Amino acid sequence: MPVVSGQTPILQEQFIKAFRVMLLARLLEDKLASLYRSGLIRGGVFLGKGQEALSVSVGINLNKSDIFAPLIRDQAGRLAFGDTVLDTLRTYLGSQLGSMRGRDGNIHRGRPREGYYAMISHLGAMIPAVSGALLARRMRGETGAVGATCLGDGATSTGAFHEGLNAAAVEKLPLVLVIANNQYAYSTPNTRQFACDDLLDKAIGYGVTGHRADGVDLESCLEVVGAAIQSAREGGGPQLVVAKLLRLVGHGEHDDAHYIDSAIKQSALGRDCVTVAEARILEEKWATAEDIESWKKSIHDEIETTTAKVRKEPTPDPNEEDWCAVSDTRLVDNSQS
Amino acid sequence: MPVVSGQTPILQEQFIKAFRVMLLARLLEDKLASLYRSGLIRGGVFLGKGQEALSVSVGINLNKSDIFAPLIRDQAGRLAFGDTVLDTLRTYLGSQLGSMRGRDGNIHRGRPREGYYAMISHLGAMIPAVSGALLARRMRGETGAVGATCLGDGATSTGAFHEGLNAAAVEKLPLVLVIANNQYAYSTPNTRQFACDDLLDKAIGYGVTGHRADGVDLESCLEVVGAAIQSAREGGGPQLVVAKLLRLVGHGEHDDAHYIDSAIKQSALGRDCVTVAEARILEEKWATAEDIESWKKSIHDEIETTTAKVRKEPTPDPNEEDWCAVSDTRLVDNSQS
Amino acid sequence: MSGGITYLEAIRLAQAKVLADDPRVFIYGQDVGSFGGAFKATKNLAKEFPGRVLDSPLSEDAMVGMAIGAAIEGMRPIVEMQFADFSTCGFNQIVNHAGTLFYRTGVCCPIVIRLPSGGTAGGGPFHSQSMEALYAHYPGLVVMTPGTVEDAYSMMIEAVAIDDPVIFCEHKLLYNHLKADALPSEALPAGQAALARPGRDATVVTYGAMLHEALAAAETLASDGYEIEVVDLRTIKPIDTDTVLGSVARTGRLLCVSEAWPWGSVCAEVIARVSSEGFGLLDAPPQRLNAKDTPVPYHPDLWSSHRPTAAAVEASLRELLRM
Amino acid sequence: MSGGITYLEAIRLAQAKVLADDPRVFIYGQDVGSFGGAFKATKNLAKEFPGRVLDSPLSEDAMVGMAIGAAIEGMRPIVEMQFADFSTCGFNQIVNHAGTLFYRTGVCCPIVIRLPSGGTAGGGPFHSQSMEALYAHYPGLVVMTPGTVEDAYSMMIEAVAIDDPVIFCEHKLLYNHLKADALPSEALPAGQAALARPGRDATVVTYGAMLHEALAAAETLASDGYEIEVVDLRTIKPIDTDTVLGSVARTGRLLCVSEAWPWGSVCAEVIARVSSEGFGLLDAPPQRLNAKDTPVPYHPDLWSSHRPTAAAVEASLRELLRM
Ligand SMILES: Cc1ncc(C[n+]2csc(CCOP(=O)(O)OP(=O)(O)O)c2C)c(N)n1
Ligand SMILES: Cc1ncc(C[n+]2csc(CCOP(=O)(O)OP(=O)(O)O)c2C)c(N)n1
Ligand SMILES: [Mg+2]
Ligand SMILES: [Mg+2]
Repeated sequence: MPVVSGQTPILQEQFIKAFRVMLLARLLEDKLASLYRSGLIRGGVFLGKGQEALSVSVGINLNKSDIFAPLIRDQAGRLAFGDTVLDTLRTYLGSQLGSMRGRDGNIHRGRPREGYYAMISHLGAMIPAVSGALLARRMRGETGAVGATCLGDGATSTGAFHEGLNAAAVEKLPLVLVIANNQYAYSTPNTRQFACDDLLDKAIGYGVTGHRADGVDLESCLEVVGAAIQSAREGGGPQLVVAKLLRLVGHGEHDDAHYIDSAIKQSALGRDCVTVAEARILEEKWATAEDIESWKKSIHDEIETTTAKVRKEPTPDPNEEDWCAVSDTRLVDNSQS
Repeated sequence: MPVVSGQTPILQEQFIKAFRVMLLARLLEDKLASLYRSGLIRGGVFLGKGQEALSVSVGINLNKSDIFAPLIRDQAGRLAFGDTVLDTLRTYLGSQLGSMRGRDGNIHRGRPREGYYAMISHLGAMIPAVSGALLARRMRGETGAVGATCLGDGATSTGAFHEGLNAAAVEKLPLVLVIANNQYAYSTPNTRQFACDDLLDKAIGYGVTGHRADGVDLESCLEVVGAAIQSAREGGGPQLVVAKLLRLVGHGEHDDAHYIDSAIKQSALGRDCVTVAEARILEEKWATAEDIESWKKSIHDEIETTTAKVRKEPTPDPNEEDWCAVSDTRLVDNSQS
Repeated sequence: MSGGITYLEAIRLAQAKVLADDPRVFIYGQDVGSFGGAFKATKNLAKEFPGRVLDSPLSEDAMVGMAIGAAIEGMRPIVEMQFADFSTCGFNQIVNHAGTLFYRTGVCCPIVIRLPSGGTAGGGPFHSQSMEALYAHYPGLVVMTPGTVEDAYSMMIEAVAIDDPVIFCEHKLLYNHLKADALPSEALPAGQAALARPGRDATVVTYGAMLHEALAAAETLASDGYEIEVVDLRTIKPIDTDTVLGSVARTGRLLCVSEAWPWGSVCAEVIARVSSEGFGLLDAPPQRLNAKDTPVPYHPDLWSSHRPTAAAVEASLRELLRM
Repeated sequence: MSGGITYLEAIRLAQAKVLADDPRVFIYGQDVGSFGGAFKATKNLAKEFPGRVLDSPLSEDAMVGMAIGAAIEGMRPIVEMQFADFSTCGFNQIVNHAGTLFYRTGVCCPIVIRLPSGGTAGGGPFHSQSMEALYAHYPGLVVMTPGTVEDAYSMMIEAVAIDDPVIFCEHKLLYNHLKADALPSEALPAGQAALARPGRDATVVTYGAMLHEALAAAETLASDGYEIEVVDLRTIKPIDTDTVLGSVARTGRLLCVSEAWPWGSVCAEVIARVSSEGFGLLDAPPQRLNAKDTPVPYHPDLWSSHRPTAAAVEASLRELLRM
């Protein structure tokens, strides 16, 4: 199966737009890291540093009417799809006003009604959910929508990945599966995770189209992911995108990632996609260093103001909690716990 | 990944030996079917009619010290690996003297201590078990053994298949996975089961060697499966064998298989591997029609005598049953049920 | 048990009705399409409702995951497991995705998962399981266990109407043996237990196929002058504790019967509730009767000793009545 | 809780000991190798025991399936789930393959599956679950729930020695907080409960992290002159019913406490047994205290109301003592 390489020429506007979302994600995650270090965020903090180019390319190429199920490292994709600094901070800081109301946190946030699905931790599980949503749309005669979800190299070893992608392929659903092969699953290297030469080799076995992107090059990501989403939209069935890159942080903020091979860090994979994109902008003279500084400044200000605001917001009150896991109150089990 | 085509010339002896096991399996299954029809077998009866050539090729190419986890349609492979007419009938007829002692039945029989694993119904589940056994052998420094297990086209859609084959590939274990693509999973055709052109296309995605056999041609099956087992034995890692064929009976004896496309029945896939092998033997003058008749006769006699014997054997006595699911009697739960 | 409509046919007709009445409903599962399902519970539905009864790949995890996504989009999928036993392969999606969606996100997950449950002669360890207690333990799921033809029909219709995930445990032993003259026009709502037989000497709380073993035992004991009350839970999550307590208040004696394994079964839960909340109502120790704590054996002679039978229920009741 | 050896270190040392003593033992799981595991329960073991502590792919079903095959071949694998919650993805192999092997074939399945269990502040719905009741419901599995550093050590060693599959539920909250001065040289055998605190006014039956909430509550009530007996089950399948009954015989009052969801939990099972087998011993209705019947909430303030705490145990006990 041929590896499709995108045709559409990257527009300066799209590059800049994507870059600014990457900056927002990067600075927001820096803030989350510092809030975590100062003990203001409880539970884990899992960041996508180094994966912004690929992630933003997914969110930015989707329409509001599409479906997006982001995963662990998709702060950039989330923001591009419509998630906000406000709701991100509310969820991490456990504000009662956040979309998860303190019931779930961090990367598990979402607004399913708006097509922005809230991941469960069990990796691979969102693939069939997005596929089922697309099946539903088709049954109702709604066409033109696509569903995208992201995955890591480790998650390709789950049965959920296999069953979900296969079922989507059988139904020829407009599913775009974007795999960020950041070389490790927590501490486990690719060599202990799979034996194929390239994760893209899996495409043919599912009868889906495979696409390769350069995970540290924003232009490549925008182009390849854009092409994949386009083919899905046009009825090409499931599309598998694989990009190699490196996460430039620990698995979570508790992890120093000492296990990452320094040779890989020194390699092309180890480049920071934000720095690379910034250099490209300056080189192309699409913006000046001053422009970029001012963007960072305004992003910084937005994050600081929002953080201050959210930190004053109420946290969930257990006494107000209805402790009800079903929506139909007639069906609440009356066991005394 | 190149499809390995075996090198060893098929010997008349091996062909005849395999053919006689196929005859034994065929006539034994005919007997099981009639016992089922006359109500003497309780529960389901699932036969491998039409799949004997592929199945026997697995069992016959394994050594006693190897591991074999047969599946639904492997009566021939089981007999070739050392299962007996006696234990088969004991298990189907629920004799207390059978290896499963009436606790489990039919295709779920086995003697794990002898490397002959007893399948659980959940498809795909035996793949990691055989792999783990091979891992154990390697850890103990025991080399040269291989493990084989069989699977249908439908079972390739399970998460267990994916996780099991991937884990075996990562460990480069001597696992031989033989897929009998009989075009249907119960009533579900390949078109509703997977979207790749050929199940062999999955091999590259796992980084394992793929082999294609003609499921109705005994020579092809013996040669290809033999080669696959040989490469596994020599350290080539997991081997995936795919053969197309057709089951010439219902999914179970309760099923008339009306859903099977008559075009497929008429096609080359619809040929009966036993008839084809018999014709080949006569054409090659490896044996005469009289020889074959006498083989059938003695097989028939063995089956009849054994059936008569087993029908007189005791069935399990619930009052003798210890109702103990753990081996350590100190750890039996004393709840009164 | 005269009459013409079987328990299985009631389930098929209920699915036909919801497909006809509600465009959001579709059926997804192995061999449910033109083949009509392993037990024929969807016979002819694919023809009657083109494009709405879909054969799935052999992928329980994906089957449930797909249903969840469709439900988020406003559909009302019914997933058929070929046997309840195979739902272990879709377990994660059921308990961790369907079961948590509403609590976490406020979005409902109206899916129905049909589990052909329970033992049959020769079924063996992997085609006989009663998994209701597993699903009841997890929050966020409704677990139905119809024991009559009427309930099989009305509860299936209600299961599809409910906005929460429903685990629908239908008993294979009742599929073709249990018959009714007509389908019900009205029914008790989900979550309410039924008084299957009134009595005053002892209460048997049960559900599913065991309902009929209990009724048979009650009939036998009636000839000895004992009046046994039989409560059919119908839904085991939630449990209608009030009806159970009401019955025990009348009889003072409780026997709970379930085909499931003992540890943590419906029997344990019901006895715990009655002991905690109705301790004073009990004139004798509450008793339970479950299957043996081993895999369900293949051989019919072993199986019939593994599961509670009318004879076993009768024996337990006589013991309870002596206490 | 002075002293130096943590609950987590005890588990690590126990694994080091069995690796050293028994060549059949190996460890398989995600990141358990040179990284030493998500919680560091296998720290340095890969270096100390080359080739016997293996990183697995992200595949719970395969992890357990591989362990079963290795066990059939005579090995003693220890499988580490990164969190108990993810064992749902290996559920089928655990309950249907490991749990049935001995009964069906007569071949033992000596595997240990380590489940980092229970809630921690900020853990949320998928990193906080207590799954012991699920595994206890299925036949063929032994389920251990150590609540002390000493038991974490001795029960892990015994788990590996046992010829049957053992689900080893270790509580994450105790990993680093709970400390002991020394490792035990001897211990109660598996299947026996321990009298964690003697008393005469009421019995609290519990296990795992809840043991410490119960002991704290008992301590508080002691200052009011109440003598609360605390029974630590240690193993929840099998349950040491005799020890529980013995304690209830002394106190006449029972409160069962578990961090798991209520329906079908250890509390339900224990109360059902005491009510059935020790009805006459009870001077008051047996009571239970479980987590709320919802997913485990992420926010620490919600979480601390979702799970039973010492304060909640104390309140329940005061109520029970008034009955
Ligand atoms: C089924 C399952 N098993 C284990 C985990 C625990 N876990 C969380 S993230 C992670 C590593 C994921 O690696 P990868 O898929 O490569 O994504 P990455 O973290 O590298 O972005 C693991 C093992 C999980 N979330 N789900
Ligand atoms: C996990 C699981 N789901 C469902 C079933 C029920 N089932 C038994 S055989 C079968 C069809 C298998 O088809 P295939 O793998 O092609 O093997 P074949 O029967 O064609 O030899 C199904 C669905 C099962 N055994 N396991
Ligand atoms: Mg990764
Ligand atoms: Mg098939």
